[in-house]
Amino acid sequence: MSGLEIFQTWIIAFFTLALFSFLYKDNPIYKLAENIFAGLTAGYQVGLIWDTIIMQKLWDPLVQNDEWWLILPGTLGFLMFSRFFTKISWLSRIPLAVVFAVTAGVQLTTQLHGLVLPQMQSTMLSVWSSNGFVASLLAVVTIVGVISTLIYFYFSHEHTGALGITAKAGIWFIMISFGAHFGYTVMGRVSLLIGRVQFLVEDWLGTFQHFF
Amino acid sequence: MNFWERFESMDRRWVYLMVAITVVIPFIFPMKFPVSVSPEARSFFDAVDSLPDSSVVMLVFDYYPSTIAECEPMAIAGAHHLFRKHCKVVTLSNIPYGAPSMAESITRGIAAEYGKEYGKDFVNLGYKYGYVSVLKGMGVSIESIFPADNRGTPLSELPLMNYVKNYEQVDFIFEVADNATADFWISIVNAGYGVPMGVGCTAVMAPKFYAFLGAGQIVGLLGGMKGAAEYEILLDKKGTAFRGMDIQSLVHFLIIALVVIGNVGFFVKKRRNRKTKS
Amino acid sequence: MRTTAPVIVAFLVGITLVITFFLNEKTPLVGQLSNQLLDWLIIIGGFTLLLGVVSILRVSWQTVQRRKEGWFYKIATIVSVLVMAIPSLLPVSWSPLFGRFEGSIYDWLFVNLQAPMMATMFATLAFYIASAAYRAFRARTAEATLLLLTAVLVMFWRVPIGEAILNLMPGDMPYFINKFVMNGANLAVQRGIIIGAALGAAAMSLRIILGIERTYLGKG
Amino acid sequence: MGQEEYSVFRNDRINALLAVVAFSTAILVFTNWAKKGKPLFLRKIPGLDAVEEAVGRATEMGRPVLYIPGIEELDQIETIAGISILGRVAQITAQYETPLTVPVRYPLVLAAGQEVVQQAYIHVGKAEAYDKDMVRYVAGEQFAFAATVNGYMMRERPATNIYMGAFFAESLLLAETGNAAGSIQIAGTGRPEQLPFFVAACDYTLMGEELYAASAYLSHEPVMMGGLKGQDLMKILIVVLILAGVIMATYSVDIGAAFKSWFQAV
Repeated sequence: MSGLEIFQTWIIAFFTLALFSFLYKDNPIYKLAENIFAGLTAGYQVGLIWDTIIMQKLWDPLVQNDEWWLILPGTLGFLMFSRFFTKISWLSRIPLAVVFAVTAGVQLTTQLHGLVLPQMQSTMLSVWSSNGFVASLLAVVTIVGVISTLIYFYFSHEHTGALGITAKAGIWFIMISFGAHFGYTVMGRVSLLIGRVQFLVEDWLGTFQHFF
Repeated sequence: MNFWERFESMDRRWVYLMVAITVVIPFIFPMKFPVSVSPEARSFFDAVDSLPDSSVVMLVFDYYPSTIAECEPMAIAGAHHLFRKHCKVVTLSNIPYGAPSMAESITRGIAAEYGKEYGKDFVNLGYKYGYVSVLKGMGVSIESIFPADNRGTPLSELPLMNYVKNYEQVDFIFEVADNATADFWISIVNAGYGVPMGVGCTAVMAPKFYAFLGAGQIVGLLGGMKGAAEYEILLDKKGTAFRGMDIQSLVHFLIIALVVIGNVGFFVKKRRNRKTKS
Repeated sequence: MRTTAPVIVAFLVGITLVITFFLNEKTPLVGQLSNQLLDWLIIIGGFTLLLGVVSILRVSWQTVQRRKEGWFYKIATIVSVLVMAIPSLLPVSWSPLFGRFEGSIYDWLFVNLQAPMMATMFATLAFYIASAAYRAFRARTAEATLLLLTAVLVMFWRVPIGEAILNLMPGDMPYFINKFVMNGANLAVQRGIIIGAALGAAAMSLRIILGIERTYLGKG
Repeated sequence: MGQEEYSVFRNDRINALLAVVAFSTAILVFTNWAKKGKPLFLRKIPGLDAVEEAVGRATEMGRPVLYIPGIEELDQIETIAGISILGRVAQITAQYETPLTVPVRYPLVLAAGQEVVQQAYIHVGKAEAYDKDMVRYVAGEQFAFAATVNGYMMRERPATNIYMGAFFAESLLLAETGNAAGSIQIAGTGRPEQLPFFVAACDYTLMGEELYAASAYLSHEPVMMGGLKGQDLMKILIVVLILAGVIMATYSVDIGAAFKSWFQAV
């Protein structure tokens, strides 16, 4: 392990422990690390955006293959900075409109075509499944689960009578699903801690053998 | 204050200490418990394994550095599997907080192990803002969205990209994600262009993707560190994920115990209040 | 003018993308037109991210200037932004320390500072989950009880030791959990939520395109 | 590129076209009715009454209300719903002149938030009580944001924390600290990942689409009401179609397969 690697491992360990120190108490070292972190995250974007968007998507095509019409999105992009001056901040509304309209234009179709249709289609299961009792039982659970969840999120009628019963079944299904979600999420969070502890124990403590 | 009240009002930093100790124990006493492989991970592995040689696969780094422990082992295992199968790998990322740097270093590092040549066997397209635009735009032409690769080399100078024009030349999408970008890959790319797709995601997101797996919109699912460990087992290349599973078990038991004890205390107190009231 | 212009722009852009979805992208004009609009989002979006960086610099600078509480830390934020951003903008030809790739300050700071710190921030959640599991997650209602029981069962099933114990019990518990909990009840609920959320997102998209929804423009 | 035979119109996507047309008609018809003031029924959402009670609690205790409109960009549907609910909450805090703090993570959300809060204060005739810094830009990255807001919670100890919008892993960080600070917490998010924790740690949770229904219920705003009613109609249509598909699939595999093929996404 070269001197530089040991130095780097200690730097990473310092900031890792600085951020973990928040668990004990909010302290100046944590605040410093947190602010450095916020700055680095913002700084990272400058390098990335300048290179991959401003240059690659705007400047180079404009200058090299004279795609002159790119002046339009470029100017609209600059108009976003009008937000810093209240008097003319309304100028940023047009670029805003483009940003949201593109997302909306794509989503209006793909949400229905790419999500609703396939999910509906795959719920049209036969209750008498050809491959046995378990498959049939699973089909019933799936069909009832999907319909009762949809009914739970139905707002145009008070949840009474048949609708009420379906919605009640819906909340029971939802709680099972949320329970599964809870279990998976605990696993996810623990894994992220394991990642850091693996670093501290294996890499950082590993450097101590060079000193003793 | 009886036992329960004192126990409940215990400073939560004692709980933090318990977690810290539990996580370190397996490093001192490693216990090698077998990791079972789920059907979802196996179907993911089989889908990639059945790809013919030199088929084009998009390995997508849609995760933040915050979930490296769960997502990186999946990306690494994926890269190994794809290069071992001599697939042509196109990597890209829709996350501006570091994913392009991770895609660059991981893919180049593993490609070197298999003697793969940049531009011919693998290309890193880098990052562009607005995954809706990137995903939809690549359906028409990848070059119109990514005029150059992550390092600024125009796509026309990369032999692989002269062949891969849009999704028609892409045989599989290996999406590693820790956020909703994966949903857009499904609704825009899989549904719109029919490209078969497998998703490796954090454990937090995995339950949602059973719905897509059941509908056949994705062919495989890796859920969290356990999903990564399963893929590592199938690939016979045990890495960080596999080693983490022992610690996972212990901390789960600690948290289960805490939930149980917390609720027992809750019920004891409730019954006591009811007794004092009646 | 302040509202009609953006609304007209939103309508034209939105409707074009909706129509091109139903047209064959191989027809000469269709593919180029929709990709051109997608490019505009990428370019303008790039500026919005830069806007965010300028905003954080401005807010931090104001805090320092007015010696507001914690102004000292904001100096660290400003310095970090500059130390990360400036070298990455300088051409690699001048020195390997510049640019965004191996050997650059930008890459070094990312690998050794930004990534580990971001991973650590997330890792702290494991501690919070443990303390929340112990103090906040109560079986207050029947539904919450069902949630917690399923959670404990799934947490048991998802780890090697837990699964080994489950296998000792009669019947094939792991198979049951995978089949009826994850691929049964959970799958069904997720499907219901996906359909509902997709309808919600489509409705919001429709309102943005038709100019009915203007909150993003700042209309209350 | 050879001139292979293809039709300009994607007739393999007619099912999607029908879906978009039916959906848009439903939404627009209901929105029109709502605008004309036709009475449209919406069931009561318990979580929302709590929002108004909780802000009232903050007024009595003279402690601030903390409102977080999610941590996503303004182009996310949940953030827009979060902002419109903020408008309503701001009207209440304006009436009682309760201190309101709205930390945000993106400049666009900052701009929209400031505008919506200012409009609320003007609407209630308290324009002078409005202060631009009520809505403040805290930090870009998700966790720097959560840590800073946690610091605020422990210092200011707001009486009420309201989280409405898109939340991710940091939701537990916020809810846990809010618990420790003794605040009443009401949450609403569209993404199911965070709901188990909000359900377990908060006093009220708006689940999934209830967040969108909340902005309609609160504001009785015709556009949102119309949208919601239109979506409800679609849900009923979807349930009926699924049941039809199930009956046909059970009755005969071929008829079931034929019916299902109409819903194939290409």
